[in-house]
Amino acid sequence: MKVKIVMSYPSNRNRSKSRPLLEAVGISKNFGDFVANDDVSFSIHAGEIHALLGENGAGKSTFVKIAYGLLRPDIGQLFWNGEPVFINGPQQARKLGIGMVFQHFSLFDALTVAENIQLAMPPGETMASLSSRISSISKEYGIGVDPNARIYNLSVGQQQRVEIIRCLLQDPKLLIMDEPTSVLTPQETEQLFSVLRRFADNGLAVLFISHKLDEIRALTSRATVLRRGQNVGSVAIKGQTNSKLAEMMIGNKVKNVARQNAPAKSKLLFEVKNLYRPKDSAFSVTLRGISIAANAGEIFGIAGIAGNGQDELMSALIGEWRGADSGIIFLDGVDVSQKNPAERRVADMGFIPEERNGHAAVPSMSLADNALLTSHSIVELVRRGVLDLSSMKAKAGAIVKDFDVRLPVVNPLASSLSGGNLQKFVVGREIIKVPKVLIVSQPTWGVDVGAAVFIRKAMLDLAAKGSAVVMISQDLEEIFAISHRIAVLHDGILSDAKPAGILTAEKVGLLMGGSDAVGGVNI
Amino acid sequence: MEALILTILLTSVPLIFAATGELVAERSGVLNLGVEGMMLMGAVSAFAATSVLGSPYVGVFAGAVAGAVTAVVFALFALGLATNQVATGLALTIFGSGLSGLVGAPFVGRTVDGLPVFAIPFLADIPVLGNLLFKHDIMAYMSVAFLVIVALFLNRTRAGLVLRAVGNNHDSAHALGYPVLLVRFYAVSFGGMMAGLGGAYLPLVLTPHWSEGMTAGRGWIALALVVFASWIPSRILAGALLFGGITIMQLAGQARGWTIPSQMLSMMPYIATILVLVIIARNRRFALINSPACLGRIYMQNK
Amino acid sequence: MISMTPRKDISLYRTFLTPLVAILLTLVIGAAIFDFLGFNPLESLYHFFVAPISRYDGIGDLFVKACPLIITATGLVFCYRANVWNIGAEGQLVLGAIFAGGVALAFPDWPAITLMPAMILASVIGGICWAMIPALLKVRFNTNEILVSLMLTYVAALFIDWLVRGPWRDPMSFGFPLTKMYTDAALIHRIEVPFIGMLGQLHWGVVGALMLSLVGAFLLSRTILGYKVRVMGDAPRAGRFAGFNPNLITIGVMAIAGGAAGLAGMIEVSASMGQLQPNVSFGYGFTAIIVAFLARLNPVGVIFAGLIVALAELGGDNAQIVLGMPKVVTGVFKGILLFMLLAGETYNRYQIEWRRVGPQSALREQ
Amino acid sequence: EKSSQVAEKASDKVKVGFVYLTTPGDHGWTYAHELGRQQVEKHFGDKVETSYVENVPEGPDAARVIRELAKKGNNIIFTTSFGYMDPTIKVAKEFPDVKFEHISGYKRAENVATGNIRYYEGRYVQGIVAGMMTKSNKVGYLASFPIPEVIQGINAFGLGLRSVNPDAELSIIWVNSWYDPVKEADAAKVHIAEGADILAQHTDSPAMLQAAEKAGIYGFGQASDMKAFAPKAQLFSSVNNWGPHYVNKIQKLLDGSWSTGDGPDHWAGNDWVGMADDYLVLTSFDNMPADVAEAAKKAAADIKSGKNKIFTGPIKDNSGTLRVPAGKTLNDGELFTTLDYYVEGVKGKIPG
Ligand SMILES: Nc1ncnc2c1ncn2[C@@H]1O[C@H](COP(=O)(O)OP(=O)(O)OP(=O)(O)O)[C@@H](O)[C@H]1O
Ligand SMILES: Nc1ncnc2c1ncn2[C@@H]1O[C@H](COP(=O)(O)OP(=O)(O)OP(=O)(O)O)[C@@H](O)[C@H]1O
Ligand SMILES: [Mg+2]
Ligand SMILES: [Mg+2]
Repeated sequence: MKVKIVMSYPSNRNRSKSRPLLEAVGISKNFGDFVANDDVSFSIHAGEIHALLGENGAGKSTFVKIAYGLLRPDIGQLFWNGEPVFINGPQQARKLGIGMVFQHFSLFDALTVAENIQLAMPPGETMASLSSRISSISKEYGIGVDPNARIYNLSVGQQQRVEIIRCLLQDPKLLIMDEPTSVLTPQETEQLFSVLRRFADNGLAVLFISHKLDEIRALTSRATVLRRGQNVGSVAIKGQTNSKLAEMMIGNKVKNVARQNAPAKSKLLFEVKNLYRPKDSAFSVTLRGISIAANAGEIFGIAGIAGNGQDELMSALIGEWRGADSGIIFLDGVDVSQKNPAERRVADMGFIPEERNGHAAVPSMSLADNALLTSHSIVELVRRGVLDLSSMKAKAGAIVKDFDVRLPVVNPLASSLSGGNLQKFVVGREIIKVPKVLIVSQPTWGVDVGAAVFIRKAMLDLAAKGSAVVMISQDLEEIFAISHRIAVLHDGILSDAKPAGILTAEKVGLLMGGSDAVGGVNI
Repeated sequence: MEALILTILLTSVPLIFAATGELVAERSGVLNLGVEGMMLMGAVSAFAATSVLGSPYVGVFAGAVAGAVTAVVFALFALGLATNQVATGLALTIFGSGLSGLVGAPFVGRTVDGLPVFAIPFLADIPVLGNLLFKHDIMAYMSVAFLVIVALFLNRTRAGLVLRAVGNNHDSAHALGYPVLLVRFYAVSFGGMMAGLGGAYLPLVLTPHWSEGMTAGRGWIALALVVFASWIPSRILAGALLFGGITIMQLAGQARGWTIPSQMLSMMPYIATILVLVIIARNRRFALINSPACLGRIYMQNK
Repeated sequence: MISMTPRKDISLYRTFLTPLVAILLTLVIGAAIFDFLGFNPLESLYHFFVAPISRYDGIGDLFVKACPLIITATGLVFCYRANVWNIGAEGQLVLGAIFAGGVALAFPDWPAITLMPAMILASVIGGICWAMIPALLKVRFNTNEILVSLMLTYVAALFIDWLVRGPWRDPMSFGFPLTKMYTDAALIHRIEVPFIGMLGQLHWGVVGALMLSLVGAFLLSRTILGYKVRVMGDAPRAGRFAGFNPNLITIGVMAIAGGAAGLAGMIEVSASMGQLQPNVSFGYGFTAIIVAFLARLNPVGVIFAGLIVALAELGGDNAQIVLGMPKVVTGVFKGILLFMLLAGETYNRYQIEWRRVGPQSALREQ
Repeated sequence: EKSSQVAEKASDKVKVGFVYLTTPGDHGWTYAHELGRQQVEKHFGDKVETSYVENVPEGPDAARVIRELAKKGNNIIFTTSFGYMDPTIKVAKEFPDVKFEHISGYKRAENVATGNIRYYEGRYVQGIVAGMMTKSNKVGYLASFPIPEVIQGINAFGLGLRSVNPDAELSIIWVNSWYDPVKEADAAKVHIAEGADILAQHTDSPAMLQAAEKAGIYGFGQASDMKAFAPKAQLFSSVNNWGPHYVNKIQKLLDGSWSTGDGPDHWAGNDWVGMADDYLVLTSFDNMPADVAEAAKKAAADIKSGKNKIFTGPIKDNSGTLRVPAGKTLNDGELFTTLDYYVEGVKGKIPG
């Protein structure tokens, strides 16, 4: 029997020598023949804000799902206040006092806010009493939502609030948050953090998962790092640098990418003139008068919080959505407004949408088939309508080799790749074509540090070769790291672009939050 | 006219049963195209049980059980093994038609005493209305009662909320700890029971016989009705009466010597369904709130 | 607790093995049913599956019976691959028969060399027209094609019924619901096989069916058209991203399925009936759905699947003649076969294992 | 294979095959044929060996099944539904040594004979009973398909009805099926709702009679005696009695005198026979006053004796046009080719 117990050192903030609130011993979990959690031991004390770190697929979500009773460990034991517990399901977890906000929301869009919350409450409470409790807790923490609104009418940020209120209403002793900040503005993030700090001051515990190391250092006191399903240690945050944490996560030193200065006077390659797109459903955003001008050799960053029109803008740029008018989108002077995605690729554009599974790639098809997805209009892989299977394989092989995609089997189904590896394939598939203009959205969303660095470097290299890159990202760190010019998308309006060097995170954050949205930023 | 309306009411009863059941299954996110097969199994079992045991009430029970058991076969494959729901539903219809024929072979040509009429005291004496509404067999009352119960269940109870939640987003329901497959299993079984009752109504009330394939497409009409009703229970009643009305009026028209070809009249319910499908499909907001977003989507339990 | 994990690849040997195992299981269950019904299981299986093809002409009849199924299912494969749930092939088949019949009846003087192509074209157009109703409604209004195509099946059946009883009825048929007999030029003839002679009723339509399946297989797996269909079915958003027009693909696959079904209707009438009558299809459109799934949505598989289902039908008749077994057994058989195949499909795509329930196994020895 | 061939040679039995449209059950069209087959077995005993195939759809499957029966060594094959006509002719060409008997069609060949029953004779008697019994003067009729034998039946009923009751009206509902109990029950209920107090049918299930029984009115059974289903409602049934026909034809085959016959009078076949030869049998007249029963018996006797040929002029159609002048009687051919109208007293118009 092999039980590894990691000693936990009480943090500065929490001096009590008491038993941990939640302790996990020797947790292992396999999916098929894949080991997602390998002998993980872990503990968290009352009053502590504890970070869980790790690359994509390191097993963070798996671990917290076990703690919440959604998954059963193959081996291992959980202790709650020192007592061994078997958590059979979320209901029981909630009864114990564990609340969870999921990485992917767990809301029902056809139902109202109150109904959504009711579903997570023990039965018996009337709707009226629940509604009033919702109002009072919204007031207490300063996060308001209308209990009668239906979820599909809410913005992503508001949906996040519903998730959080739903958790707080349960009076949890331990709050688990799986990447809660990915959809929030810096200001909203700060607001959330103050809620969590108040929470911890009341003697409750928070387990916080994020890829954003700055946030982790700002909020948490201790961090446990998972690597390939194993616990590689718990550390006090104080005195750690981002690069040290990253090194723990991926096991070797991370080289940061450096942005080159964009060529001073270069050719205008990609231009959007006054793009207008009416909303097509209750929960989409109207794009108003969007203009973009990206030069050769430049990365044009578009910051903004999710749900402010990114999806609408991206599909308009790809050509999945086309308005009635011509003269809106130009590639190197050629009007492509009425061209569909395949025709735009022929005109030498490349696209990387945010969602890899089912959008950028077909999960149920092999990589060779997926290689064809964005090059079928560029004849080399298709002859007179007939597929050239061997060229398709060769093409996929080249992408895999050049972009360091790690495969479980030869020519696997796209679904069998981990998120980061599939993202490298999807990015590689476009960059290898060296398009004149590359449009990307969230290129490193949910991708771990190592892969993110690789992908950012590939985009910078492409720009250095004279292409124009338009990057939509909600990750400010990423925007600042590689963009030459930055504009902010808020409520369907794009601010004027400014050189990255003269902008500050605060200023961009304010723009993202909606103040002073239309141009005229006073820097 | 009164007698004609009465006939329309009776013709509608099996549709109300089957469509109400299917509505519950669909609200939980499961598209079971095997209604016809389940109805046939219900019909043959009800008839056989009544014929052998002598009591039509036993027949009602047998029909319900047979429908539910047939639905469980569907559930085992479509839920347990996550098979394609459309194909599984079709398989169920083929299987149910064949099996009901096999089970029913010895009963072809026999007859039974159907369900007696049970007049509700006092109410039945109201002129006109009393005859139309309160002098029926027990199953006719049951069909409406079930419809009301299902409407209340879905909108007023927590279990109903959970069922709708499962149909709206099974991943979220799972994350909150609700047993998606179990909820769906119950919903599908209930749908089967109701289809079985709808089938049982044919030999127990409409005509005391068993013949192969005697449901003659009513299962498919029930499926259309659920869409017609846009997943709202109360509209099932209106829809069933409309469908039943067209069926009967087409016959009455002939009796009155209308010269429209009977085939054209027989087409009416099908064409009407298509029109309704188009009309409701155009109202997106409405569809979003009422149509189960996970309808027909495969959910896999992974623990 | 049952647990399913997606497989990382689709293996070739599993692709071939699972249908075989499914068929075997069906036979075992079938034998049990025969036994239960009081028939000798082995003898029954023999008369069901061996006797019908133990003669040359039986083999010919097998292909004839499979012919409309193979053609229709080949078309349906395209629909289902694209995630378009056309279950109204039965009606499309009827419309094909009507259109071809209209041509045959309107131009009785034409020679085969012009009449045949005209009928083929008409049947394909007829099937396509009928399939376009659900397709266009889906594209335009987002209606559910399952229900629309199904409803139209009933409309088609009533329509041909009206035609052959009304306007198209042969005045010399004394009121019987039949059109005039087709002229010889409108008939599909039997095949004279070298050395063997006539193989039962084997006709040229069968050759057409086999070729159609092979062409279908090539289109689906090796051409950009098939690729579009597959992408659109597996991940519609990725299809739009690739620049494929989802509406065109919906319309395209519906046209392929409708056209094929229509052709099947024409062949069935011209090869076997020689005139229109109220019943031109006997559930071929529905049985073809089973065939498509049995073939695991692969056009070449459709040939084998069509033959297997046809064999079950022939066997059903034979077992009835020889053993007095009720005809409905065939339906039960088909149902079970489809269930088994669907289960096999799950096995093919997912790694299935039983796990012991619960954390009781915690802290188990390693 | 071999042993069965040997067996075939060894026996000098006549093998007889039957093709049925549905499962025989215990009432209706196919059941009547099944009774005929049983009568054949009883009559010939060891000299014949019979077999049947049920549920054979009217299409290419029929040809295959008939061919299969021929291959299995049957000497004479009865195909018992109209839709088997062309398949029978087609297969018969391939088996010149086998005799075929098609029921209810009109196409013949060297080795294909046809046969049918004069159902309309019974319906004339039904019309008389209905005309005398109806109080509402509304009579409902369920019809299957508008083919000659059904039109003949409707018109014969109408003639009988009007012969005793000039105010009575017959309304027709086409069910478009031979056997669909639910739809037949619905149609019967509609007739009742529309005021009919007597029902008749040219469809095969007892559903209509049961509906009549429930509503407390009267009706006529069809093809086989349906009294068991509706003891209080059945006035009488016209029963198809195929046994004599089958026995007759098989006997002729044994004698070597089997022939197809031909000639202009044989529209419905070599054997178009009716009440005179007991091929159509009326069951006992129940649930009716004595005078009505008397009138019915007299009408039946007149038909049997040939005194009443039913379709004898003057006959007007339901728009009042004189179709058959006084004194003229429609011959068999005309019964098939000229009856494209309803006679007086029948509402509506023949569909199609
Ligand atoms: N239900 C599942 N079935 C099979 N494999 C799974 C399942 N869930 C997770 N995995 C595997 O386990 C690995 C760990 O997943 P997990 O979601 O815990 O990672 P994570 O650390 O949360 O990553 P991320 O940072 O991307 O959220 C995944 O890469 C995947 O390979
Ligand atoms: N529910 C599931 N069932 C089976 N396999 C799963 C499941 N969820 C994830 N996987 C497998 O896990 C791997 C990737 O999972 P996952 O999406 O968690 O990766 P990731 O690195 O976290 O990427 P992402 O950031 O996109 O979430 C793939 O092999 C996928 O097949
Ligand atoms: Mg993940
Ligand atoms: Mg995660």
